[in-house]
Amino acid sequence: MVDDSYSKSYEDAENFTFTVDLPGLKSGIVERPRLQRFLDFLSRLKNPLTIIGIIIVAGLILSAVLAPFIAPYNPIAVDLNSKNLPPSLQHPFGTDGFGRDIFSRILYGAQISLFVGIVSVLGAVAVGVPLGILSAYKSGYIDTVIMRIMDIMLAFPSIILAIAIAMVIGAGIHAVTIAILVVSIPVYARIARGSALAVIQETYIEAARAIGASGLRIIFRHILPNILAPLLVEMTLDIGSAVLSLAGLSFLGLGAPPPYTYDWGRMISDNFSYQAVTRYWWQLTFPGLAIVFCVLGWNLLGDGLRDAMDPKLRLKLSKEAKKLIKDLKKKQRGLEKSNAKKPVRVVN
Amino acid sequence: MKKSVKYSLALVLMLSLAASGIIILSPIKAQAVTTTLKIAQGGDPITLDPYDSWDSASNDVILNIYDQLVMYVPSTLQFRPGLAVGWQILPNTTIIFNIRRNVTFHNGDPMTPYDVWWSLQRVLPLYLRSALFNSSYINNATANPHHWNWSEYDGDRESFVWLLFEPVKDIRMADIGFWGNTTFTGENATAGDGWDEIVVEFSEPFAPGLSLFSYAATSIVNWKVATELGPHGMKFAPVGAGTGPFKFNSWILNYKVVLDKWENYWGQVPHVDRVEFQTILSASSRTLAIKTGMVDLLYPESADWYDLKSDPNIETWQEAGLGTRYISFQCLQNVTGRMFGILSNTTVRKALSYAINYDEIINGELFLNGLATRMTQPVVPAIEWAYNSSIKPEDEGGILPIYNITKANEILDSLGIVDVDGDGIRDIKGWTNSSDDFKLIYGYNIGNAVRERVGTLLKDSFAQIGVDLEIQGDEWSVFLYDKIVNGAYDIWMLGWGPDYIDPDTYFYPLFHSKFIWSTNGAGVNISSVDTMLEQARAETNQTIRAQLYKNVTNILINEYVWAWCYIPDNLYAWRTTVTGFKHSPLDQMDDLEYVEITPSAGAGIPVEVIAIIVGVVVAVAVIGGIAYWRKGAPA
Amino acid sequence: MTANVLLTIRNLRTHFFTEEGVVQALDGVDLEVYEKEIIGLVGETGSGKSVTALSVMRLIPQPGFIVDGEIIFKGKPLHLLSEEEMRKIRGKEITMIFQDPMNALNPVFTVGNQIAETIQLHNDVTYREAFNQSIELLRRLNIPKPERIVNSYPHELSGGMRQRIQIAIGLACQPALLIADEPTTALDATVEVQVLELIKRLRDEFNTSIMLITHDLGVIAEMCDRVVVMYAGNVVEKADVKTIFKHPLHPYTQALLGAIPYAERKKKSRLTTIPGTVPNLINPPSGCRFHPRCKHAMIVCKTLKPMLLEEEQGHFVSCFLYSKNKEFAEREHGVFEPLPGRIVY
Amino acid sequence: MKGLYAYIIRRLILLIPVVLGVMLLTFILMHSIPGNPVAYLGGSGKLPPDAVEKLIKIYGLDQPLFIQFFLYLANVFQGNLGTSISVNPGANITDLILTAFPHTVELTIYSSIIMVLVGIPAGVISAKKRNSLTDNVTRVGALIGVSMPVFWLGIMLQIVFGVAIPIFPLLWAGIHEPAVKATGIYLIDGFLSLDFRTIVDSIMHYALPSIALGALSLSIVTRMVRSSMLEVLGEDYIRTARAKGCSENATIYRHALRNSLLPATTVIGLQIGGLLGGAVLTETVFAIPGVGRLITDAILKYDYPLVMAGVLFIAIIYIIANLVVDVLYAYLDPRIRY
Repeated sequence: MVDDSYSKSYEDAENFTFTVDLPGLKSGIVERPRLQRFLDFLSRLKNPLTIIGIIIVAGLILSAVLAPFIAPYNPIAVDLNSKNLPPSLQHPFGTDGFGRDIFSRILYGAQISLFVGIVSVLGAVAVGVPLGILSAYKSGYIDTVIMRIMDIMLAFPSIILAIAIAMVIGAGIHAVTIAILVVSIPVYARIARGSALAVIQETYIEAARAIGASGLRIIFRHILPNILAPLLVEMTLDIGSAVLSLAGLSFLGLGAPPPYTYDWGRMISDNFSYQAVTRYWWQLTFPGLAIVFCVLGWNLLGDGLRDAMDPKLRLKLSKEAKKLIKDLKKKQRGLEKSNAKKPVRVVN
Repeated sequence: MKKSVKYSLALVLMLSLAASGIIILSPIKAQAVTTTLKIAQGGDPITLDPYDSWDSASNDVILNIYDQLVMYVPSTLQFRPGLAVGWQILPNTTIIFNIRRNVTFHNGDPMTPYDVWWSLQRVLPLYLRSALFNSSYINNATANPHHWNWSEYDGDRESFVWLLFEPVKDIRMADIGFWGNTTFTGENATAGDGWDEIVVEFSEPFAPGLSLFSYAATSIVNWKVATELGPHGMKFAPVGAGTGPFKFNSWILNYKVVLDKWENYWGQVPHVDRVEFQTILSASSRTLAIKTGMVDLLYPESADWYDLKSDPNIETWQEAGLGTRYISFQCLQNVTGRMFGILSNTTVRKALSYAINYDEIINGELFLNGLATRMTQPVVPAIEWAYNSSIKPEDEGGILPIYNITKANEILDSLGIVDVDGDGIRDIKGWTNSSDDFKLIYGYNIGNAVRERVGTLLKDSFAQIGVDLEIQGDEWSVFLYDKIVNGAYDIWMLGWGPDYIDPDTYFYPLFHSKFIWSTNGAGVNISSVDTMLEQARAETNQTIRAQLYKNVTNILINEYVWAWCYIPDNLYAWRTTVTGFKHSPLDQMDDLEYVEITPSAGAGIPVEVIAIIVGVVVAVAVIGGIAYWRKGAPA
Repeated sequence: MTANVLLTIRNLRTHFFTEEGVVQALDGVDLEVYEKEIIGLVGETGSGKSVTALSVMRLIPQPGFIVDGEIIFKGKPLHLLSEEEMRKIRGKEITMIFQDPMNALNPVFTVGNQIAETIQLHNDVTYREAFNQSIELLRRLNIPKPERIVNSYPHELSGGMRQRIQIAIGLACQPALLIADEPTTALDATVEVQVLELIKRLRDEFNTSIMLITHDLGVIAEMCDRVVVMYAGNVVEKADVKTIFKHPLHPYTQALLGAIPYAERKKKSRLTTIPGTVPNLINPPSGCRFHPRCKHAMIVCKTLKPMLLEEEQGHFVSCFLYSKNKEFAEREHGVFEPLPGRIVY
Repeated sequence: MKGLYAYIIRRLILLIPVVLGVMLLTFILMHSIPGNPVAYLGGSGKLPPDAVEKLIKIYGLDQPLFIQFFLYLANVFQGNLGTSISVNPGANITDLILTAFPHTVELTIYSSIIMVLVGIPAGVISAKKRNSLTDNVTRVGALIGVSMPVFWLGIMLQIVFGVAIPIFPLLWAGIHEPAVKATGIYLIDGFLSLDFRTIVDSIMHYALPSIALGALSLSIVTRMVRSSMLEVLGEDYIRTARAKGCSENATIYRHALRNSLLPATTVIGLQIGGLLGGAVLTETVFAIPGVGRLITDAILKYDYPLVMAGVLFIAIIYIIANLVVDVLYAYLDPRIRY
C-alpha cells in the first residue's frame, strides 16, 4: 500500500518540460562517446542549487574528517570558566553549560551524522538490493514472500519502527544505525525490484539467457548497471533522511550515550531548557541549523543528480529570447490598441 | 466573478455575525464558578493506593486524600494529632493511639478502629501480616471475609516501606485481650464503644517509632471501599476511600488528577473547591506553565529558580532540605570478578574525593544553581542534636576534601600509582589482577540530568588525575536493583531522603553491614559502626545517641566511604494569587486545605478578536471552495 | 480560384529558445486557406506542419515564440490579438484535432461533459442545454447510442470513437476552420477510412474549411483540394493536388512521391530523447535547407535561400531550378554547376 | 458504486495478512528485548519467587513461542494490550492509549488541514508561475521544509512566537476544557457544546504544534503537487482544453488540477503516517498528552510493553488511513476499475 511514488515523481518536478514535436531531429542523432556523455553529465550538474548542495556535502565530509585538526577546542573538554558564552570570535557558535565550544562540537557531530547516514544507507542497499533483484529475477513465491515482508515493514511510520528497533537493541549509535538501516531496507528492495523487472523484460536479457549466461552473470553484467542510477539518487536523498531520523531518535534519548554527546540531535535535547529557550538561544539554534544544512545539502545533491541522470530539455530562455519576448509583448499591446480602429484588411 | 465577490461579502458578513452571536451567547463571559488550585508535577502519580506509594508525585496526592494517625504541624517538624487524638508511648516498646471519633470517609462511612487496624497492617512485612490475619482472634471467615485473600489483594507485593516496619511486632485493637474469647465482630465496631484504641507493639525498643505513623503509606483507608474496589480500583480511582481534606474526583492518566473539596472534613475545611495535579513532564514546560499562570504552584527547577524569583507574579520559598546527595564508592574487595578492589583502599578513595568539583555541582547552572549546601556528614543540619557542626570543608578551615586536582595527583603519586606506559592514564598493575589502566565505571540512572552531568564533570576532572572514567547509564530499576547492589559500578551518585525525622534513618540503613547488598551499596563493613548504630537505635537518652552518631560520623569521614556532596534545598514557587500556602520542610505538598486562591482574569488575546479572525478565515475557505466549484466543474 | 481567402499566413517565423540554442522551427512560411476547402500540409515527420498549426492557434508551448510574420484570419491579425480575443476565436472560429486520441481527452470528465464545456464556453447556454446539444451533435455525426456515449469516460471508448468525439468537440461551435493534426495516424486502417469519410462529409455539412496535416500522401490524394509541401520549416511547394501528383517540381516533392524509404511513417520524435545533441534546426543548413540531401544541389543552394515563387498558375515552388530563382541565381554568380554528386537516398 | 464496495471489501481482505504481519513483527521485537520478561512484567521492585511463577503462568511465558504469539493475538483482538510497567504501573495500556489518542488525532487533523490547505495551492501556484520568483521561493522553502527536524522547528517556534513575540500559548497545558466530552477532540467537543472559548483555545493551543508538525508534510505535498501539476500541464488534453478556448484558470483549475491531485492523494495518505511519527516528537516538545508523548515517556522509563503497544497502535491506524486513501483514490479516478 505504501510506495515511494512521491519521491519518484518530484523527480520530474525539478526538470519537467513539455515536449514539442520539433522538425528533423532524427537526422541529428549521432552516437556520442562515453566520455562525451560523462562530460555532459557533469555539465548538467552545473545548476546553482546542485552546486550549493555539493559544496555543503563536501564541507560536511571535510569537517568530519578534519575535525580533530580544525576544531579549535576539544568537544568534550569541560571549561567551567567559559560557560554559556554567546557567539564571539573565540567561540563562533558560543559555548554550552559546560563551557564546551559548540562550534567544535558541531564539527565533531558531523562525524556521527555522516557515519550513521552513510553506514545505514549502505547497509540498507547491501541488504535491500539483493532482495529486490532476487525477487524480480526469481518471481513466484519467493517474490511474494519478500515483497509481503517489505509491505509489513512499510506499514509502520518509519520513525516509529526505528524507535521500536532502537529500543530493543538498546540506546547507542550502533542501535540507531541499525534501526535506520532496517527501516530503509524496503525502499531499496522495491526500487531494485522495479528497475530489475523493467530490465528483465528487455530483449538483450532474453538474448543473454538464450546464449546461456548464468543468472549471476546476467544480474551483474546486465541488471545492476541499469538500476544504478535510480539507486544512487535514492541513496543520496536517503542519507539526508537518515540524518533526520538520527536527530529525532537522539532527541528522544535513544542516541549516543555520553560522552559522545556532540551528536547534533542530542545537543539540542540536552540544552533544551527554559534557560536555553529564553536566554541561550545559540545552544539550540546552531545544532539545529547544522542538521538543516546537512540534510539540505544531501537533498540538493540528490535532486541535482537525478536531474543529471535523466536529462530533459530544460526551459532556459537565453538573453535574446527574453528581450525578444518583452518587445513582442510590447508590440502586441501597442498594436492591439491600434488594430481596434484599423480597417479590416482583405487579402485575396 | 462579480457574483462570487458579492457572495463572499455576504458570507463574510453572515459568518462574522454568527461568530459574534456565538460569543455573546457562549458561556465564556461567565467566570469559572469554582476556584481551582492547579499544581504542576513532574510525573504522573504511580498509585493512589497509599500502602505502596513511594514517589513524591503519589505522596502529594495521597497526603491530600487521606489522613494519618500522626500528622505534622504545618511547615514544621512537630507532630500534631491526626486521626489519632492522642497517644501514649509506654516504656518504648508500645504505642497506644486513641482514634479520633466522628470522622467520616468521603463516601459517608464513619471511620472505625477496624479501618485503622486494616490500613496499618497492610504496610507490615508479609510474614507479620499473615501472622496477624491468621492469629487466634481473627480466625473465622464470616468475621473477616477477606482474611483468606489478602495476598491476592495486594498482588503479592510488599509495601515499599515494609523494611521500616520490621521492628513492629503486633498491631491490634485495644481490649482484644478479654474480647478474644467472644465472637469477633471487628469490622462492625464503631469508634466510641470501647474499640477506639490501637495498640502497636515493637519487638525491640525503637526510638523513632511514632514517626512511622505519619507516612503517606500508613494513611487510613476505608477497608470496605478498598476491598470492593480491589487493587486496581484503589490504585487509579480510590473514590470514598479516604478521610482527607480533598476527595478524589478523577484521574486522567498522564494528564491530571482532580480532587474536590470535602465539606465534612474533620479539620480545617479547604478554601479552594478543587485541586488539580497536572502532569507536565518537561521541566521547561513547567516553568513556562507557572510563569504564564497556567498552574499556580509547583516545585521549581533549580535552573529556572532565579527567573521565578525575579517574577513579580510569583512567590518562592527556599530552605535547607532534609535529603542528602552523595557520590558513593564501591568499597568492597574483589566483588564478583570485577577488576576493582582498588577502591577498597581508603587513600585512593581520598584521592578521588579530592578530584570532585563540589563547588561546580552546588553552584553550577546545570547542576544545583546555588540552591544547595555542602553536605558534611551523613546527617543533615536540620537535626541539630545529632549534627556535628565542627566538620567543615577545607576551604572553611575544616577537614572535608574540596576540589583540588594537584592534591589528588600527589596522593595517587605517593601511593605509587603512576602512568607507566605513558598513555596519560595511571596504571595499577599489582593492585588488581585484571587490567593495567586505572579505569572506573560511573553509573547513573537515565533521565536524571544532574547525575548524568556529574558523570560528564567527573570524566573531565578524573582525566586530569590520570583516571579513565566510563559513564554508564541504566534504567532506574536496573540501576538500583541490579547494578548497584551487584557492584556493577565503581562510583555512582545517589540521594537519600529521611524515612522519619531521626538520625537513625541517615545511618542505620546506609552504613550497617546487614544492608550491604541493598541500601548500603557502598559496602561499608565496619564492625564498630554496626555496634554503635545498634546501640543508638535502642538508646532513648538523646545525648548518648548524639555522641554515638558523632563517633560513627567521624569514622565514616576518615574512611572516605562517600564523597559527601550536597544537601538540596526545598524549593516551592506559587503565583501571588495563591495565599496561605504552607511549605513543608519535608518537601511535600500536604496542608493544601489552608490554601486560598483569588481567581485571576485569563491572559492572552481577547476571545472576540480571535472569533472574528476565525470567522473570516472560515468564510474565505468556504468562498474559495465555492469559487473553485463555480469556475471548475459545471458538471 | 475565386473563393475568398479565409486564412493567410505570411512569412511566419516560429522559433524555440531552448538551452541548447534557438531552434528555427519555422522560418518564413507562406500559405493561405480558402473557404470550404481541404488543404493538406504534407512533409516528413516534423517538417514544421504541427508547429504551423499551433502557431495559427497561438498555442505554441514555451519556449516557442512567433518571432515574425503575420497570420490573418477573416481579416483579423491573429498574431496581434490579445489572449482574451484569441480565446474567443479558439474553439469557435478555429478548432484543432490532435493526433493521439488516447491523451487528447481529459480522463476524469465524461465525454458529454467535455463537449458541453466547449458549447458552454462560446454560447450563453446552461450546462443542461449544452449537454443536450452535445447529444444532438453526436447524433448528427451519426455516432451510435449518443445517450450512452456522453455518459462514458474516454478510457471506456475505442480509439476511433475517441477521435470522433474529438471531432465533435472540434465542430461543437461550427468553426470556420478545422485543423486536423494527423487525425488518423494512431488509428488502424478501417477506422481511418471511416474517420476520413466523416471529416470529408463534415466539410460539406458544416461548410468549414479543413487544414489536414499528414505525412500520408495517400490521404492527401483522396482528401485534399490543395497541397502544401513543407520541409524543415519552409514551404517548398504548394499547388492543387492534381498538379502536385502530376508533375512535382521541387526535388523534395519528387523524392516524396518517389516513395523514398527514409520518408517512412515515423512516430513523433521527441527532442528530449536525444541527450545533448545539436539538432540540425539549431544551426540549419545555409541557403536552401534541402541542399545537403538534394541531388540537384548547386553551389548557389548552399549560399542563398530560394524564394517561394509562382512557376505556373497556382503552382508555387521554392527552388533554384526554376523561373525567377533560376535567373536570379545565374545573375548573382554565373556559376551553375551541380555539387559533386552524393547519394543521399 | 457496487463495484466500489466490492473493491473496499477486497482491500480489507488483502489487509489481513499485513495486519497479522505487523503484529508478528511487534511480537518478535517484544520478545527480543534483552533480559527476562518477568523483570518488566512484574514492574519495579523485587518479586517473591512464587509471584514470578504466577506471572510466568499468567503470561504463558512457559509456553512455546508460537502459542505465546496466539495468546498475544487473542489479547490484542480483545483490545487488551497488557499493562504498563513504569509509566503508570499496573494501568491497562489500552486505557492509556485511548485517553491519549484524541489529542494526537486533533493535532494530526490540524496539521493535515495545514498540509492540504497550504500545500496544494502552493504547489499549484508555483507550477502555474513556473520559474518565476514565486516558484523559486516556494521550491527553496519546500526544500528547507523537507530538511528541517520537526522538534527543532517546534523549539524555534516556541522561541519566536512564545518568548520573543508572545502570540500563542507555549504549551498545551491550560487549554480550556469543553463542557461536553463526547469525542475527546476539543475542537469538535467545543462545537458540540457551543463553547466558543474551547474552540478558540483549541485553535490557539494547537497552532504552533500543528505548524511545526505540518511543515515537513506540507513541503512534501507542495513539491508533489507542483511536479504532478507540471506533468499534467504537458498532457495533450490540456492542449485540447486550450484549443477549446478555455481560459488559463479554467484550464488549470478544471482540467489540470483534478488530474494532478490524483497522485497527490496517495502522497497525502503517506504523509498521515509521517504526521503520526512526527507527533511523537512534537507532542514531546509542546507537552501534549497524546500517544506520541506517551511513547516518549515510555521510552525514557523503559516501559517496553507500552512502547510496543503504542507502536502497534500507530501502525494499525496508519494502515487504516492508507486504506481509506486508496479507496478514495479509486473513487476519484474513473480509470481505475474496481
